[in-house]
Amino acid sequence: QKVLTVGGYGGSFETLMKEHIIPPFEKAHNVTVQFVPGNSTENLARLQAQKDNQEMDVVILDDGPMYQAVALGFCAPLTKVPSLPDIYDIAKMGTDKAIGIGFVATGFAYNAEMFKEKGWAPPSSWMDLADPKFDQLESIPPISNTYGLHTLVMMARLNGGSETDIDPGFKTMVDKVAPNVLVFEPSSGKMSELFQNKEIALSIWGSGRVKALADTGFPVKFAYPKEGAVALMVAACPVTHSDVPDEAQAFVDYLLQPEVQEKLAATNGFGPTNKKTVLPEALQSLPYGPDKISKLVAVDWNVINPKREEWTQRWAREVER
Amino acid sequence: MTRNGPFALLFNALFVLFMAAPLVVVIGVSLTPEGFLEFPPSGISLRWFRAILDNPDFIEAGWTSLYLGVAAASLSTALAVPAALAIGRRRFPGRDLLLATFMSPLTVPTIVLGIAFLRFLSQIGLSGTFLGLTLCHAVIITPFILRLVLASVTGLDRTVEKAAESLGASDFTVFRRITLPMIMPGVVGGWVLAFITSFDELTVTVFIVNPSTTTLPVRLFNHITQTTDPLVASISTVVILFTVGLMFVIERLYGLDRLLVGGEAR
Amino acid sequence: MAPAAAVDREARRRAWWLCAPALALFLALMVVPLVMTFVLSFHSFGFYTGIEPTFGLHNYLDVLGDSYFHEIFARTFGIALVTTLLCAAIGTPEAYILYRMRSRWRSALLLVVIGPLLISVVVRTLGWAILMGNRGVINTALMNLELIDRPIKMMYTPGGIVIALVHVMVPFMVIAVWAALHRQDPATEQAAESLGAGPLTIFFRVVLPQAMPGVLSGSLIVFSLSASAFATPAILGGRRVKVVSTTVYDEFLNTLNWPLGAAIAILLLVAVLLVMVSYNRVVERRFSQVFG
Amino acid sequence: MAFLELKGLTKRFGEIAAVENFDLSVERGEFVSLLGPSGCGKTTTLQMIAGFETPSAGSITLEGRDLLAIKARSRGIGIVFQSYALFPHMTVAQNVEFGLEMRKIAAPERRQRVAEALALVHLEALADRYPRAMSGGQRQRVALARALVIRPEILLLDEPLSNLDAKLREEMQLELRGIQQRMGVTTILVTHDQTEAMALSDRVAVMHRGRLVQVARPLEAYEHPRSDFVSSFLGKTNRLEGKVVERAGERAGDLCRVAVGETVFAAPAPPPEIGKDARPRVIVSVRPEKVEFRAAGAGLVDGTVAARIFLGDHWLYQIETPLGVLLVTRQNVGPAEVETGGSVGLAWDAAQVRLLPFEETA
Amino acid sequence: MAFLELKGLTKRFGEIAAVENFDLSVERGEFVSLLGPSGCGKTTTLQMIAGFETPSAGSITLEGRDLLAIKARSRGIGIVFQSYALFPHMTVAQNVEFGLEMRKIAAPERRQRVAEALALVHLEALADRYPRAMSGGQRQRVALARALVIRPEILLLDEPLSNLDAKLREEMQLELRGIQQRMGVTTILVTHDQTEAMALSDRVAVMHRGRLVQVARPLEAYEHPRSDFVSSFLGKTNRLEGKVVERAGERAGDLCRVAVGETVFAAPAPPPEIGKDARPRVIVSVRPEKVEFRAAGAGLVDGTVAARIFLGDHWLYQIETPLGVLLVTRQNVGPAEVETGGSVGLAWDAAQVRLLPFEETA
Ligand SMILES: Nc1ncnc2c1ncn2[C@@H]1O[C@H](COP(=O)(O)OP(=O)(O)OP(=O)(O)O)[C@@H](O)[C@H]1O
Ligand SMILES: Nc1ncnc2c1ncn2[C@@H]1O[C@H](COP(=O)(O)OP(=O)(O)OP(=O)(O)O)[C@@H](O)[C@H]1O
Ligand SMILES: NCCCCNCCCN
Ligand SMILES: [Mg+2]
Ligand SMILES: [Mg+2]
Repeated sequence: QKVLTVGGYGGSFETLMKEHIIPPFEKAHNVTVQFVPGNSTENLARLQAQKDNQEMDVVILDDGPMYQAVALGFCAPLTKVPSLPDIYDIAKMGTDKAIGIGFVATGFAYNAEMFKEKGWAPPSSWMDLADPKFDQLESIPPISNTYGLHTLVMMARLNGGSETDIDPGFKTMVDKVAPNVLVFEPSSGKMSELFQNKEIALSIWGSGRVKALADTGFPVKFAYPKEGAVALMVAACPVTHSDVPDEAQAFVDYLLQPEVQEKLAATNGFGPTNKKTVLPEALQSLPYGPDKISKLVAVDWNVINPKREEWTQRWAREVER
Repeated sequence: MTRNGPFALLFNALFVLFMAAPLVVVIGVSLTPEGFLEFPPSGISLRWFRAILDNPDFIEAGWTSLYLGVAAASLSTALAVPAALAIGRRRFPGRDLLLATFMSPLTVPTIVLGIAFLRFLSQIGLSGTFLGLTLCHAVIITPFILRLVLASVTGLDRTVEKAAESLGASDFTVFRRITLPMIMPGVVGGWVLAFITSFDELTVTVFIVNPSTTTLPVRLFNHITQTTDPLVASISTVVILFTVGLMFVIERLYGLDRLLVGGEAR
Repeated sequence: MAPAAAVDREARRRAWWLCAPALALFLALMVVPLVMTFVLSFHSFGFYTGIEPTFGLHNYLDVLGDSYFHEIFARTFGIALVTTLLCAAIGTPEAYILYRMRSRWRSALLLVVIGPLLISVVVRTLGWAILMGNRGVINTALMNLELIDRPIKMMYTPGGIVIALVHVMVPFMVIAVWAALHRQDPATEQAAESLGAGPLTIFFRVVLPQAMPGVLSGSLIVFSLSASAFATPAILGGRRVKVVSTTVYDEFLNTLNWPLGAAIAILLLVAVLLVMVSYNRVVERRFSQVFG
Repeated sequence: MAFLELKGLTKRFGEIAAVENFDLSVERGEFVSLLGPSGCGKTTTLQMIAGFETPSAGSITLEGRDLLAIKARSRGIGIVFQSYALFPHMTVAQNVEFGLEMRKIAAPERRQRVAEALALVHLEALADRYPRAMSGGQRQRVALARALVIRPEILLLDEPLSNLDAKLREEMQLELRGIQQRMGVTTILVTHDQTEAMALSDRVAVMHRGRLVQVARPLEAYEHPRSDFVSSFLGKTNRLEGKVVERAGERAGDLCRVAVGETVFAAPAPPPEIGKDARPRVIVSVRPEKVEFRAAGAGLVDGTVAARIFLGDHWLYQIETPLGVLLVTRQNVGPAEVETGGSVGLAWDAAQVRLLPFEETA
Repeated sequence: MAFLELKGLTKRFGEIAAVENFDLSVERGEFVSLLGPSGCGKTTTLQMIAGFETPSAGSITLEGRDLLAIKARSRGIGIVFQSYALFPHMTVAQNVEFGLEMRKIAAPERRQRVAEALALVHLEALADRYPRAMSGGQRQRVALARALVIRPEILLLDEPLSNLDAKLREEMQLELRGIQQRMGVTTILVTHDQTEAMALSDRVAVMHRGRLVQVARPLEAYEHPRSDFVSSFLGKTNRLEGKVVERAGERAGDLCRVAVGETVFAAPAPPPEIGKDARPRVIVSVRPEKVEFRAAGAGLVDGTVAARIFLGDHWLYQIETPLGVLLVTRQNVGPAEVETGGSVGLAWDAAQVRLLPFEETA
């Protein structure tokens, strides 16, 4: 029997895939689907390691790493994806080799109980990160993580810079934000642990993550910054040199089907990229529908990606000191 | 034997506290009735142990680790015993080099090894396969077995083998009937130690597994990089108990103190 | 009659044959991959081009000429050094205490000593994280006792890494010292006592000097393992407290600049080997006179 | 009152009594050997005197002072261990100096006393060697110098010679005795070698299963053993099971008659230990060197020479007799007295026969 | 042609010649001991016979067959090692049975022969014990049974008794000799204990620094040592450095005169090894048991009794004389002949004096 190997996030995403999304596909296409859990960077590294002998047939990454995967030639063109016309243009990523399967908003996660105890108002502006009252009570993912990169870009934009003029971003991060940061934590697991141990009260995080943690009963809440939450896309692509290319294309298409998109929304808090998806009332708060989607702030990956290595070096040397 | 003074006993108590603390904390956390990490636990509940049963992935990974440990430890033992016999009792050119090679996994940083394995295995198409994992683990755990077997080989009275030979036994008969039974405690001790090492290996393994060969430590690591909940603690507790159980086996078969002293013989 | 030389050759060949299977495994899975890594370290990398099989020393020059990496190497070796010293300071007396302990207790204690060695790093570090956090068990206890009013920061500091590393490494020290203690004649302690020495004098003047080779070889193991440790600094150090191995990990997994990562890894390997070899030299010179 | 006095000394390890109810008085300057088979409690006794084991019962006094109240390190006892227990990381001089340092003796005096001690054991030339680079006999002498330099009141020696080979052992025995006599230090030597004990000591204390069975001068112990065990342990003997058949008067020197099988011969009057039975069973012991050859028929018993074994300075004859195989030794002077296979008569002076309380086996 | 023949046997380890140019013929059924100090090459010689070391030169033949062409496991030689080398994981019976299994002997016969072998060494009752639960003497006998059960043509014993304590060693010596004689097996024993060698063997082969220095019957070797080394190694002797001052005729039995210091006395004619010098320097050796006491002034030399040491079956006297301290032994019969401090004369039969080629030290 054919085996289709899919790389994607671990944790609740993996559970959802294995329990609810993969089985119907296996039945319909008579294949066995293997799921390789790992965060975006790990799976990207895996693609590079196995360049000549790819193990994965489909990979699901954050948009930033996905741009890089495309650039490095790990992704095959989307040739047999009939749902393409139903997808928001913003989710098409300006390439025919990868496609967004969900929107996540990058914004604040905060411990509502701790905020109430201290009598603090919920965070509302990106610049709240610089508020001295959060000294050592913040965590921001590092630049290798998309949330961290978004933070840097937003800091640049709010302080007179932009993707093309990143210096003000670094300056603000180094001078005002970094001192408040307990740890630059890339791992979502550690991030939830930090919340649970009450080590931190506030972090920059994805709406999906916050939903997952809140679902355990922990009093964490997501807040949209008034300057706008940044759009983060979860993207998928078929991997080059697959031995089951048809199934790979079919799987990407499958991920874009409204019923699958709804499941992704319900469990992981991904806003649908397929316009035809209809969400129930309870999920309306997600990045959903043309209005909300258009309000999300987008970053320019075409500018960012070539600079990313340089920024990463600066981040390591200046911010993470 | 002289007894330790009160100062020594106090030192010892603090030492034990230090060594046991993180493990005790993990066991404590595993007993929480809550949905998140909490220490000391607000109550006692086996909820998170029951939860293990609801996570077949972990159980499956546990089995993989078990099979992998058995396969790697057995392979490595099969290779290390003859090598130990040669190195332990013969002087020959290249002996020190061989020994250094077999001990090198202890000195080469594990991260370097992990990456080297990953690249090499994917080149030869063994990446993520059980065979590939077994070979890599066999390399990593060889020093542990070799040290123990070497210790029992060097402690072995050669005249016993000469006696057997003088009675007409062929080389193979000497090995099977005399040498092997005599070094058996070292071999078994080495096997168990190697098994535990393989069973708990993370740094290298994380690079070279794939979903069908994910081991328990990798599964745990992946889990805590995504979410942290008391499930990690309860599974860890099971691992701790399992390891402690195995160490009792060593204590019975070989003696932990011999394991330590013997382990030092080169 | 078989001339002796032929027999020796035969014996040598047999020895090599016995080692051959293990050697084959090591050549295939240890030597070849390491050589591949070595070669990789001379290649170059571009964001859009990936790894290019050029051949140059630029990666090494980048690392050696950058104060950022100097700092990381310095921190790594600093952590390894402090860890080694603490392990010696804790492990040596503990080994002696164990050595003097009655055998029933000793078995139980050995279990405690080597336990951490055998339990997954994930589990151990999880425990330390719970203990050492700002709101962790230790800080909470200290604050409840009103010994401190602000938490002592242990997580994400080199100090926290050292504590957790000592925890994993101290068994190696205890093992090495314990073995050395077993090689010494217990009657030397009695001899010293009969000559009028008190317990501390016996320990420092008679036991410790004899156990010194054990302490030194233990230090070597602890140092090299600490210098290349990955999981503990990765989990307990956070992003700020970078050490060489976590940097290698970043280069491989985040930046994807493998050639640079390989160069750093090779430099780490070389540095560790250098320290070990020169240390061995010194130790051998110092002790060959006394212990044969 | 004696110099060193052990009274009712007992040491139990769990169930096992390693030493039981041990009484011994040692005079100042005396050389006493503790002698006995392996495991009889010799080392344990020494360790209690040294202070490394605490007695389960009993007392040890030195010139009337209670030694048990004093810590091992303050007892001022010199010890030489079987393994020598030299400090391997110190030179010979440093080894010897150690005890003086512990006594906070000033450096110039220390140096002088170390030099003296090394001279005593003829090791001046090796002061700066490490122990590892010395032979067994040399190490043994360093250990002795180290123990003696602190001018101990008592010197304890635990099988100091048993690691040496036969020839060296004999040399060291002479040296040891010479040094002990020159220093006049009270000495207790532990050994399981009866010749060594007899050669060196003023008195031997024979131990058996944790108990002291006889303390006496060597000649006395050899010639008048108090039990079958002592008799057999101290040198070769012809041990016969017999019966007193005719008791004479009870005064010492009175003769009685004993029967071994069919053979009846004279012996000194049975000692009091043998009891008052009319015809008590006894062990009859006659030393091989006390047996004389006679013409066949002219001795107390006849036999055939089963073997004649040359042992250098003496011959050992095994003679088959109705009493069993009897051993006879003869100093190697002139030609052998009897030939293998020949018939001889054996005789012995009645005064050389020893009657001992009956025991099943020695 | 001899049964076992070693010719020009040499073994070099790198530079060191452990055994050099060793010639020895052993008759069928003979018991020969290899005797010599530690490191002289005894074990190496035995290992070459057994097949565990390959000679660098020389030949070994058994009844004319070249033994070196045969592998150790096919030589059919029984060996008993100093450490016994019992198989610790097998019972006594299994240990003994092993060699028979290797010979593919059927089970019933095996059982019978094991039983016989165990009976021979009196261990029937312990057949199912494991070696660790046995005493040294018992283990030694298991090792012997295991070597003998295969009915070896040659039995090699490498210091089989040196781990036993004095008393047990003497017992085992008698037993070993008895068994060897009953079985009639050709035996080579390695030992460094001269008494043991003399007690057990038909001939002793004395080795020194890898070379065979004398092979002879024990009495011959003791009484007529060919060198200073052999003389000193085989038992105590009074070793004096002297000079031949008057040579008599060259026929055996002729007397000559030697001077040691001022003292001049008669001795047998110097042996040919001493050479043709007119007044050659020689080593004069007189055994302590050959020295007789005389009244002061009535002997060859006068002296004072420095010490009188009781050694059980004999006394050892140290007499200070102008020749140095002379040793005299006397069998322990009757009271001591001279008192410490007394003056005595010493004399010896000229025929008991041995003249040996001069060497700086033995
Ligand atoms: N620490 C101990 N625990 C238990 N039993 C002991 C201990 N030390 C000695 N014994 C036992 O006490 C008895 C006497 O031992 P000890 O060492 O005094 O004998 P020894 O006469 O010196 O023997 P050897 O000649 O073999 O040295 C032995 O049966 C021994 O097993
Ligand atoms: N394998 C070897 N390599 C190098 N030298 C050796 C080896 N075996 C023995 N020798 C040397 O050969 C010499 C003779 O050794 P051998 O063991 O035959 O002596 P031995 O007479 O049996 O002594 P001992 O009485 O101590 O057992 C010694 O100098 C020894 O060091
Ligand atoms: N539950 C999966 C959510 C995916 C969001 N992206 C995570 C980016 C961190 N690497
Ligand atoms: Mg003892
Ligand atoms: Mg030998």
